[in-house]
Order: sequence, then structure tokens, then C-alpha cells
Amino acid sequence: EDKPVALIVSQGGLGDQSYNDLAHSGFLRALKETGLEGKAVESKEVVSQATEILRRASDADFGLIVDLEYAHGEPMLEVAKDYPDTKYVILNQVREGSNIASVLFQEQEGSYLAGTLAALVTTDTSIKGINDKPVIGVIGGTKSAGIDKFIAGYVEGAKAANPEIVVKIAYSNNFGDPAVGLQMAKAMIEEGADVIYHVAGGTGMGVIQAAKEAGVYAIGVDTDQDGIAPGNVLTSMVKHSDNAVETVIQDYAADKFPGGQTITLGLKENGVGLSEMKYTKDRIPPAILEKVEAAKQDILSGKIKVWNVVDQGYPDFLK
Amino acid sequence: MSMDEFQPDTTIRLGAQGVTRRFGALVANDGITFRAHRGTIHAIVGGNGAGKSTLMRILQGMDRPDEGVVLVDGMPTVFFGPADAFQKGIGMVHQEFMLVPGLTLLENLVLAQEPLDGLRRIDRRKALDAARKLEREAGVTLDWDMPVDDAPVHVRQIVEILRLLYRGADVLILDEPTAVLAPAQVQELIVLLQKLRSEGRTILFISHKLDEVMALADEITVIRAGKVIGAMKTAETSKAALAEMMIGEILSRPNARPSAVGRTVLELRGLAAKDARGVLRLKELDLDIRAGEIVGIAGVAGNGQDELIAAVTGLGRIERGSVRLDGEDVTRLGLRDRRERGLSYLSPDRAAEGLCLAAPISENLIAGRHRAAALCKGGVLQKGAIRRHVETLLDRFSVKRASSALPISSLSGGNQQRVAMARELDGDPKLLVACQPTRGVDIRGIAFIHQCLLDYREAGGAVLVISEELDELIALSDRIVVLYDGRVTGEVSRGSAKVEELGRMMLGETRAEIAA
Amino acid sequence: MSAVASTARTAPAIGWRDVALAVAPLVLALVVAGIVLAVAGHNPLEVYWLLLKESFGGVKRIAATVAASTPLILTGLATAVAFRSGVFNVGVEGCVLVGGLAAAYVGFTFVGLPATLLLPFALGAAVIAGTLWMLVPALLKARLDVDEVVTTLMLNFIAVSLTAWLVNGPLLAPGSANSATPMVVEAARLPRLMPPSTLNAGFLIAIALLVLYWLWGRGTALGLETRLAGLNPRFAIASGINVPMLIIKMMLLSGAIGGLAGGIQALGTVNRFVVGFSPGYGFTGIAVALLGRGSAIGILLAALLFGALATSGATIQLFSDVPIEIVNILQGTVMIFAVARFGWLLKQRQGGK
Amino acid sequence: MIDNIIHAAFLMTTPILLAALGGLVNRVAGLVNIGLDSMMLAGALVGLMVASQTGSWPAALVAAALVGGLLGLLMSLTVTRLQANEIIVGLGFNIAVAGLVRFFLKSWYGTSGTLSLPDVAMLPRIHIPVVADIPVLGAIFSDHDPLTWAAWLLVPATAWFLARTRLGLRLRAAGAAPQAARALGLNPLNLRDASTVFAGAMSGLAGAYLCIGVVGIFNEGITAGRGFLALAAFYFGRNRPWPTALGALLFGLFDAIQIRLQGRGLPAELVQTLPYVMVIVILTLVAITLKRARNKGA
Ligand SMILES: Nc1ncnc2c1ncn2[C@@H]1O[C@H](COP(=O)(O)OP(=O)(O)OP(=O)(O)O)[C@@H](O)[C@H]1O
Ligand SMILES: Nc1ncnc2c1ncn2[C@@H]1O[C@H](COP(=O)(O)OP(=O)(O)OP(=O)(O)O)[C@@H](O)[C@H]1O
Ligand SMILES: [Mg+2]
Ligand SMILES: [Mg+2]
Repeated sequence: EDKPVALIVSQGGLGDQSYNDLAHSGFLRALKETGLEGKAVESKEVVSQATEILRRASDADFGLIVDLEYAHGEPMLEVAKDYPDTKYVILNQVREGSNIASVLFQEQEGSYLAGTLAALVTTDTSIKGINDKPVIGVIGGTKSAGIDKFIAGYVEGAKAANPEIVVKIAYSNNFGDPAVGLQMAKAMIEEGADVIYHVAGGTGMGVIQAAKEAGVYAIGVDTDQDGIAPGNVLTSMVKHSDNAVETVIQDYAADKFPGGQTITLGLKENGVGLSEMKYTKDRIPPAILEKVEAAKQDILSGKIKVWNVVDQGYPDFLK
Repeated sequence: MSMDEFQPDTTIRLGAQGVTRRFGALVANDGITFRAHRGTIHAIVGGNGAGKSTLMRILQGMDRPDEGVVLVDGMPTVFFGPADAFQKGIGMVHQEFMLVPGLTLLENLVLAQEPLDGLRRIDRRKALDAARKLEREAGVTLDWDMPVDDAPVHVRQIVEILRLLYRGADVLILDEPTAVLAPAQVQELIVLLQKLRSEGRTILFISHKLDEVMALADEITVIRAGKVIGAMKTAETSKAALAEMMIGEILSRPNARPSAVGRTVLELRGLAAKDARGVLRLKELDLDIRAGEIVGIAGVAGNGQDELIAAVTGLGRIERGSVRLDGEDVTRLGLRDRRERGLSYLSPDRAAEGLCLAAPISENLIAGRHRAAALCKGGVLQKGAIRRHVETLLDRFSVKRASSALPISSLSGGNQQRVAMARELDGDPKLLVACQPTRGVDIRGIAFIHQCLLDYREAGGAVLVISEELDELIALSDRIVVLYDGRVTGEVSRGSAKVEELGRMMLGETRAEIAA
Repeated sequence: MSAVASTARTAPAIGWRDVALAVAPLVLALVVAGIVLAVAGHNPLEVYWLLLKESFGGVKRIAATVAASTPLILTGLATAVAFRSGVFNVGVEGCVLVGGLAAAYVGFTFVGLPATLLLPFALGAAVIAGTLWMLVPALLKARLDVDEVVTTLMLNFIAVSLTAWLVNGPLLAPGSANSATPMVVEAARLPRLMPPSTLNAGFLIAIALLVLYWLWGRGTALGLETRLAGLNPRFAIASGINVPMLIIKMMLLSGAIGGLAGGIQALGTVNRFVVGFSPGYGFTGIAVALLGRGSAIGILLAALLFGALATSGATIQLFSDVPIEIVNILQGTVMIFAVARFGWLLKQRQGGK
Repeated sequence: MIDNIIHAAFLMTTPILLAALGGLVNRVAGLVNIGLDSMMLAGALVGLMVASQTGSWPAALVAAALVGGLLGLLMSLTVTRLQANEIIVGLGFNIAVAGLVRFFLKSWYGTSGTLSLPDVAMLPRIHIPVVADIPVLGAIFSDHDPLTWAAWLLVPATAWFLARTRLGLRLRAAGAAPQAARALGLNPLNLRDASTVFAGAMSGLAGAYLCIGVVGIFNEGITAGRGFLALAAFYFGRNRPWPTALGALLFGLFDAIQIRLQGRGLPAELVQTLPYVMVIVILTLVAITLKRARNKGA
């Protein structure tokens, strides 16, 4: 195939420092590699204009349309029927259709490991900046199943590692307000939290800033954010949605488009996981790292099935 | 005439040379030429809309002529804004008040020429000293820290004049300064102006009240429809002559034929009311008005008139007492319900309350009555019916207009007042509360409006007139009730009323005391 | 507030000179945005041509533009109604949200009902929700003279959070990764006018309301009273018009129309309520109302203008490298200059007034 | 706990307060400024850039104020000279400037959304030795940055400026009665422009505060509608500096509280509405008491 590719950016647009930016980077990489034409589309009205945009792209005969907007699930079904020769990709949900490929991420699995690590670290006062209180935190960009999927995994992992653990949960209600992220992290640090996971895009920058100021630890998300505040970002829950986008585009270029299939990216597929902890590894006692590694193996082997809020609804420990 | 033939005459402090100012099709000033000599009081008279204010605005640099020039000290001059005029010692008190609400009197006095202290703050003490000095010159005393909004009109008037003196103006342009003043206050003002003249200042004085003009002015220029009709020394003319020049005809005085008084329409008992600031202004007032009679309220502003109006119309709340309208107790009802029961109210404040200047003439004319069955069916306005109704009314009250669809701001003062009057007399109400019915209206307008009121009375209507014009009250009222400090201190019936006697009663003397 | 005063006025008869004066600003806006485009290395003319093609080039695009302007017509109308009575209601955004959610809720809950019942029911729910949302500020304004700008602005923020909570907890669609209700059933969806375009019967409703508004403004007693109260409350009161009651009525009406806008969006376009449901229709509505000088036709044109920018702004990205921010800059400058008056250019002095 | 809340409250208040005071003066002079948010955003970006370039926070503040003021001037001219409707112009500026900022970030730094620069000079915190250890007082007075102090000192200063100075008086006149001001030879339009420039400068500072006072980075969403909260604040205060400051403080305080109330059972979304609900509640209570008083009075 050589028809051009369209990337439809989801709400919040590019510059969200997470989901959209990540997918976009994969998109650009793929274009370079495959030499395909491609355009990214942003719109404040991406939700209400769903079908209009999808149809316009299909009419303008783009061969492949990668859609990051979650609310485009149903509209895509409708449109895809009318354009059998156009290929569509939807993320974070499964949509039937021979010309639709669905991509699912198992963020909860990576988050589980982050939670395990955090819970083990937070009571080990031998580590610089750590107090003995079994208190950790997590800050979500908005209260939604998509975000709580991360948070549930994190909490589950933490509880598994230390039943006594207290996990502070807060939502910034905004993916682009570092000031509020900083305030929320500070509030948690006041209450003894010394490891704080953020699932809040740009707002998370404030969380990392707070960890740096207070000499405690943040956990990054989506990309490897360890470098943003070396030594104060314990690890990052990397989510390779960029790779996902990149691969489907390459497959499409090679006429191997996985139409009708669902691509799942979890620990096993190396679609999610913890960063290599460049700046913090040596501070963490090997025992802890081993425990985390063990948990990873249990997930891979299926011994541990991490709770998925999107499929299974809210678990009791989040209610 | 061209400039080179023009030789400056320095006895002319301020003047105009062929000044023309157009507003669209309308020519407000049409080649006006006049001269005000140094140290004199020069009156400009003319009907509403004759073009007086327009000319004055030009003389003060607020507005620029389309043709012609302003003369300062005999020299043709072009102003770049009022600041420029102040530079040349020319200041103006505008027809509509030009004080800044929310500021104190003192702040208004010094605004735009504030005395500063070392820290570049406004120096309150310097300002106050200046104010006191001006006070003494003017022979008044004011509470300078009072917010303008609380100050009675005559105080505002004085502040506006003092402000000009403060700015060092030696030419004072006063556009209808007496329109809003009570007789006593007019006297004070006249004295003040004469004093200022004696100090060598030049004054341009505009008024519709020819007595004042005759009493005050040295020279008079008459304008009609934007043109100068004549200029003369006061000594060489008379009221009648002026009136004829102003409106181009001789008016027949409105005459009040005796009319049969009927049932009691308005009955006030033990009325007491406070003003906005909670001061008891109306104290135990009883008053009856019967069908077919006009009752006038005389009194110096601030003796309870406003509260009386509020109480009768239902616009304000009262402390004690009762109000009966045509036998029915309406004490608890608001203006709306009282209007439905036959009350009609001509507001003293035409611009802010009496009319909606931005709205078309027609809508001003039907506002409030627009739901009447004839004009409105099922909430839908009957365009045809309304147009006919409006045009008939406008013609009956001979309102000069380009089109009834134009905003009413396009009408002259007098014509605006006619519209207001027409609306209130429409749908024959039982009681008309007419406040300052001819404020700012020229003699032709006054005559017309008085006739309307008298006709209405003859037709069996009851009228409560509140006015600061004693002549007006005397001309209209079957009974004049004098209001002093919230109480009725006297009553005079038609024929037996004399201006000076009333004037003294208004200052608190009872009839008996005056007789003695 | 001056904004109110300026819109409260009824639009005067439009002459050619006015047309010229009305077009001049748009031209200026295009010039300014053109400079930005040029700096960004795009050919302004090409971009404008593309925008034009993408908004009005062909039936499909026109349909898209009209569809995009439907909610703006309604929010503009909702705002204008309040402005007429002298109330500066900036809370239409909130009404859109609660209205949209209410309609969606009915649409996916009472699945048993036939379209003939369900659709009116759902729209009715939207209207009621919007009306109730304005009740508090209306009463506060009319009875206690609490400034409506603050209260309605605050209510917007509250509406965002409240709806977010509802669609994420009680009303969350199972198996959904972001806060969204289930889809509304077919029976609850507004019929599309020219499938596959999302242009739907909601547009007809909007137009109908626009006509009603026009008639109401010039032909009815209530319209007259509203205008007078907006222009000069003291006068209105002195003429025996019940102004507080009028203010309540108009604010509730404004809320009702705002709610309807949300309902139509939920039942016609998005077919559910989801976070990010309204990209600020309420706020654009303010611009639409003011830009349209409060007149029915003006509102229609302004809504079409912004609708066109919204649709074409999104789709031109498929055919050029013009990024969304450039489109935003264009939208902004159009807004700014579209209300500029150039009367002063043709020397026209206002005298004393 | 309480200390932390108080301290955080002041932190969150400062940007709103700065912008609100600017908007207040602007409105007193007769222009309602809906565009504060845009000036904040520009100020934030420029503030960060200069703070990183020069490594001096005063320079950053000056730059932020300048760019804010410049935007203010542009906005004012379109309103006063082109007689454009101030509300739309404000909304338009918010959209256009947001676009410009993104455009600039992309074309200049090749990033979108967030900008983090090396060695940004953050605002210093002023630690007051003894006071710092006193419970509540410490939180109120100690460890705040210069801008927070400036903001609060500006409250009485603004009140004094409007009441006592020549310019203040003239601004009030220009707002309350432009015709009268004109008749006295003042130029209401120029005065109005001046006030808008001030509002812009203050908003610019508010933006800079978010960037170099709170977090060391810029994000296109960093103002998070605070310009509108500022608007609400000076409407709340009915143009009087102290009540306006109170309004701003309400937002800051209840924001600080809601952050700490989260995860205590109540749904986060509802807790987040606390500041907005409280503002309405308090306005209502004030209005009721006023009405009571009036009814007694007359
Ligand atoms: N602002 C305006 N715009 C347009 N036309 C106006 C305006 N002002 C006045 N006119 C018209 O110019 C004509 C002259 O008005 P003018 O005030 O001279 O009437 P008038 O004879 O003085 O009436 P009156 O004596 O009752 O005031 C009137 O018909 C009026 O409608
Ligand atoms: N700004 C304006 N625009 C249009 N017409 C105007 C304007 N100002 C005045 N006019 C009209 O010009 C004519 C002269 O107005 P002007 O105010 O000078 O009359 P006047 O002699 O002062 O009347 P009055 O005695 O009622 O004050 C009137 O018809 C008036 O309506
Ligand atoms: Mg006149
Ligand atoms: Mg006049």
C-alpha cells in the first residue's frame, strides 16, 4: 500500500506530554521509515466532529487512518463499513470489522510493577529521602476508567507487596497544569508519601518537580521520564504506544495490515514495563529489585492476573 | 467673509463667526454669528432644539463646527478639545450634568487639575483650602466630602460653576442652569452671577425663562432653528418681543375655566416615609385630590416631594399611613398594580426614568400600555393598530418628528416631553402625578403642556403637580399645598396665591405669621 | 456592562455602507492572520482558498459546516436572549453540559419507548435540565441582585465537574476507558437530513427557534418589555413592567435554549455524553451573540462563520501542513476584528452625545 | 496540616490576586477584561524563557510584565479606537494568543505543549527566622516569594492609588463618566488604554509566577482558566481591592483544601467544585445581609 496515512489526535491534542505526543512520535518515525505520506489532524471539536473527520479522511482517500480519540469507537464502526478499502486503527478498545485493527494496552501490568516497587521502597529508610511510613501516592490527570486502569494496577501491586500500605489517590482534573500537580504532590508528601506515581501528562511535570524539591521520589509514566529529574524519578511506567502505532503503519506499508485483529501490548509483548532506572538502580537494594522481577515473572506466567478496570469495572480496593 | 478683511475687536471676549454644524440632514447651527463682550452677561434664547447647546459645545471645544470659526478675544480660533478652551479661560456648565458619580464633591471640583503634594498624591488640604476660598467667594457652604450622588441638584449646579472658577475660567458658559432650580435657589444663582460679572468675568447664559433673562442679561441673542433671528441690548427689548422672536408667533395664555369637582380620587392619610439613606423625610401627611381638580405641591427641593411621589406611585416603600386610589386601598400595591387601577405618572427625570432614549418614539409612546386589548392580542403586538394609535397621538400632541421609528433621542427636549405627556394622558387615567412637567421645555412647549393638563382636568381628571416653578403651580393649580419639612404648612386656592407669599411659606412660615 | 448595552439594541436596517463597514474588519483579520501564515511559511491565499473549499466546497462540506454551526446558533441564541434583558449570562456552557447529559441519560435509559415519544422526552429533559441550571443565578440576580457574571461563570466550572462525576460513576458505560455514557438508542437519535453527514433535524429546530426569536423580538409584548428592560430598567419599572420577573423569565429561557443545544448535540451528533462533549460552545455562543449584534440573522451568520472555521480548520490539516494553532490564531483574529468598527475612518464626528 | 493549607492557599492565591487587581483597575476605568488569561499565558512563557536565558528572576518578571502590557495595549486599542466589543476581543485574544504560543513553541523550540528549559532562575523564598516557627503566623508570613508579598502589598496600594492619586482619580472618572471627563479636557480613551496596559502587566506577572514561582516549566495549559477566576474575583469584590483580594483568597484557600480533601471518601470531581460553590454561597450570604440592612434602613 502507498496511500497516505492520517493520524487523528485525541482530546487534549499534541503537547500533552503523554498519550498523544507518544503516538505522534511513533507516527512520524513510521513515516520516515516507510516513506509514506502522512498527516496528523487536531481539533478542539474532535469529539463532536468524529464522523465528519473520519469520512473526510476516507473520502480524500487516505489508505490508513490511525485514530487516538477514544470516543471515535462507534463512529469508526459506522464509517469503516462505508469504506471497505480504507484501513482503520483504534486504540484502547476492540472494534469489529475486517478493515479495523484494535490496539489494547495492559497498562495495569506495568503499573502493578510500579506499585510493587513503590511499596517496597517506601519503608526502606536505608534509601536516601525515604521515611519509614508505609505511605505512597498516585495522581491521575482525570477521574476516568482509562486512568484508573493505571491506578488500580498500581494499588494492587503495592498491596501485594505490603498489605499495610496506604496509597493516597488524587486527581488534578487537568492534564496541563503543573502548578496543581506540584500542589497535590506536596500535599501528599506532607502526609508522609515519599513515592508518588503520576498518570497526568503535563500536570505530572509538577509532581516530579515536587519530588525534586522535597528530595523524595516520583514515578513517571508513558515515556522514560527518569531523566527529567535524575535521581528523583524512581522509575517510569513506559507505555510503547509509539511502537504500536509505528508497527501497524509498517505492517500496512508491507500489505500485512492486521485487519480485524486485536493487538494486545502488555508486559509479555514488551508494550508496557518499567524503565531501566538509569539514575536510581544503584540506590535500590538488590532484594527489592529481585522481588519486582519476581512479580514480573508471575504476571508473564499468568500466575498473577492484574485487575483491568476497563474490562472488569472498579475493584473493591478502589471503591 | 474671508480672514484678511477681518480686523480683531478685542472687546469681544468670545464669539462665533458663521458657525454651521450639521447632524446628518439636520442643520443644528446655520451660519451663526454673535459676539459676547468682556465683562457682560450675554443671554442666548431660543426654542427647544434651536441649536443653543450645540453652539455652546462648539464654543467650549467639545465639538467642532463644519463651517465658520470661534472668536476668542476677537481672534479666529480653532480648539483642539475642551482642554484647549480651558487654556483660553473658557469653561462650560452643560445642560446635562457633567459631574462624575461615585466621586465626592471635592474630587469633582479638582478633577483634571488636582493639586499634588510632595509624594505626588492629591493634596487634600490644598484642595480643601481652594474649595473653601471659592465657597466664600460664592457665598455658600458645602459638605465637600459628600458623594455627588447624594448631593441635591442645586448643590451639584454650584459645584459645576465653582469648578470653572477653580480652573481659572473667566468665561462661563451656563446652559440652562436654572432649569432644575427652585425659585430661592435661582435668586442665589442670579446674585452669584452678577457678582462674577462685577469681577470682570464674561458669562453666556441660556434659559427658557425670560424673566431671568431680562433680569440678568446685558445683551441677548435669539436663535431659531439654528439661525440668529436677532441680537439686542436687554434694555431695548421686552419679554413679549423676545417670545415672539423665539417662536415666531404670539401665544395665547392657557386659561383655566372653572370645572366641577367630583369624588375623591386620591386619599393620603398619615403618610410617613424615609429616603434612601433612611432619613425620615415625610412626616404625617394627609392629602385629598378630587376628580376635576389640580393640586400643586410647592416646596423647596428636599422637603419630602420625592418621598411623596414615591409613596403615591408605589415606587418607594412607606413607613406609616395609607394610600387610597379612587376609594380602593392601594397602600400595599406597587406601581404596576396602581397603574392598572388608573394611576398615571409623569417622571421628573425625563432622560433616566421618563423615557427610554435609545428606543424608538413609538415604543416610548406605548410602553406600559402595550398590553392594552386594542394594541396586543394574545401577547402579539398589533402592528397596524399600534402605528395608527401612535401617529394619532403624536399628531394630537403635535410632536415634530422625522419618523416615529427613530430613537426618541432624536427629538428635541420639548418634543420628548410631549411624547411623555401623551403617553401618560393616553387611556384616560383617574389620577395623573405630574412631576416637573415642563422642565427644560421652551415657552411654546410649556404653553402646550399646560393646556393639556387643564383640558384633562376639565374632562374630570385629577392631577397632582409637583413643580419648582411657582408660576407654573399658580397657573395650573386649583389648590397649592405647601410642603415644608415633610409636613403641609399651608394651602392656597386658585386666585389667592401670590409668588412672594408662597416663597415665604416654602421657607416654613405659616400663613398667619405672614399676615401678621 | 457595555457589552449588554451594545447588543440590547435592535439591529438597524442594513445599508450598503454598513455592509462595506462590516466587511472591512474581516478583510483586516485575514490580512493579520495572513502575515502569521506567511511567517510560518504558508501561502496565505492557498490556505484561505483551502479553508473556503473545506467549508463551502460542495454539498458534503456545506453540510458539515452547517452541522458544526447548529450548536453555535443555539448557544448564540441562548446568550442573546439573556443579553436582551440586560443580563450578562456567561453560563450557557454549563447548560449545554447538563442538557447534553440529561438528554443522553433519557436516550439510553428508556430504551423501550418509540421514537415518537423518546425523542421529545429526551429533548424535553435537556430543556428542563438547562432551565433548572439557570434557576439559582436567575433568582439570585432578580431577588438579591447578585452579580450574574460571577454566579454563571462559577456554575460552568461546577457543571464540568458534576457531569464528569456522573458519567464516570453512576452513568458510566461498562467497558469504557474514558468517562462516557452508553450510546443512546436509535429511537432517541435525531434523524439525519442528508446521510451520511451528521447534519440532523437539530438544525431545523435551531432555525425554527431563530425565526421565533425574530418574531418574538419585534412582534410580541414580552419581546418589547425585554428590550426596554434591557435598555433602561428604571424606565421599564416606571412604565409598570415587572423587571425582576422578566429577568428570571429570560435567564430561564436562556438556560432552556442552552440545554436544548446540549440535547441536540447529544442526540444528533455525539449520540452519547462524553467528557469533552462541548469544546466551549457556550463561550463561542457569547461571541456569536455579540458578533450578530443580537439580531436573528446576525446570529445565524456568525454561527455559520465559526462553524465553517471549526470544520475546515480540522480538515485542512489533511491537505496542508497548516497546524491547528494557525487555525486558532485565525479564529481569534477574526473574532477580534469582526467586531471592530471603522466608522471613525470616514470622518464622522458625534456631537455632544 | 493547617499551616500547610494556609501556606498552599497563599501560593494558589497569588496569580489570581495579581491578575484580579489588574482587571479591577481596568474595569474601574471602564473596560471589562476577559482577555486576562491570554496575557497570563504570554507572561508565563516569556517569564520562563528570560529566567532561563538571563538566570535572573527580576529580569524575568520585567519581561513578563512588558509582554503582558503590550498585549494589553493591543487589546485596548482595538476596543477604544476600533470600538470593538470588549468581551469578544477578550475571548478572541484568549484563542489567538494560545495559538500563537503553541506556534512559537513549535517553530522556536520544536516542542509542543510543554517547555522545560535549563537552569531556570526561580523566585526566592523569603524566610523570616522567628516568625517562621510560630504556628499559623509562620505559614502566613514566612517562606513566601517576593511576588506573593508584592501582590498583597498591592492590595492597599491599589486602594490608595485609586482613592488618593491623580491618575487614580482620573481613571475612576474615565470609567464612571467618560463624557464628563472629556468635558474637563481629559482623554478617557487614553486613560482606559493605560489601565488595560496595567491589567496586562499584572496578568503577565501572574503568568510568570506560575512558571518561575511554582513550577520551573511552562505548559500551554498552565493558566488553567485562572484569568476567569480573576475576573470572578473582581466582580465578587465589586471593584474594591480588599473584597477582591478576599475573593481571590477564597479560590486559593478552598483549592488548597479541596486538594487535601481528595481521597477521603468524597468523589474527587465533587470536591473539586468546592471553590466555585463557596464563592456563590458567600456572595449570596453577603447579598442577603445587605438586603436585611437596607430593609431596616428604609
Ligand atoms: N438627534 C437628532 N437626530 C435626528 N433628528 C433630530 C435630532 N434632534 C432633533 N431632530 C429633529 O430636528 C427637528 C428640529 O427639532 P427642534 O428641537 O428644533 O424642534 P422644536 O421646534 O425645538 O421642538 P420643541 O420646541 O418642542 O423642542 C425635530 O423635528 C427633531 O425631530
Ligand atoms: N449629537 C447630535 N446628533 C444629532 N442631532 C443632534 C445632536 N445634538 C443635537 N442635535 C439636534 O440639533 C438640534 C439642536 O440641538 P440643541 O441641543 O443645540 O438644541 P437646544 O437649543 O439646546 O434645545 P434645548 O433648549 O432643548 O436644550 C436639535 O434638533 C437636536 O436634536
Ligand atoms: Mg434640544
Ligand atoms: Mg440645550
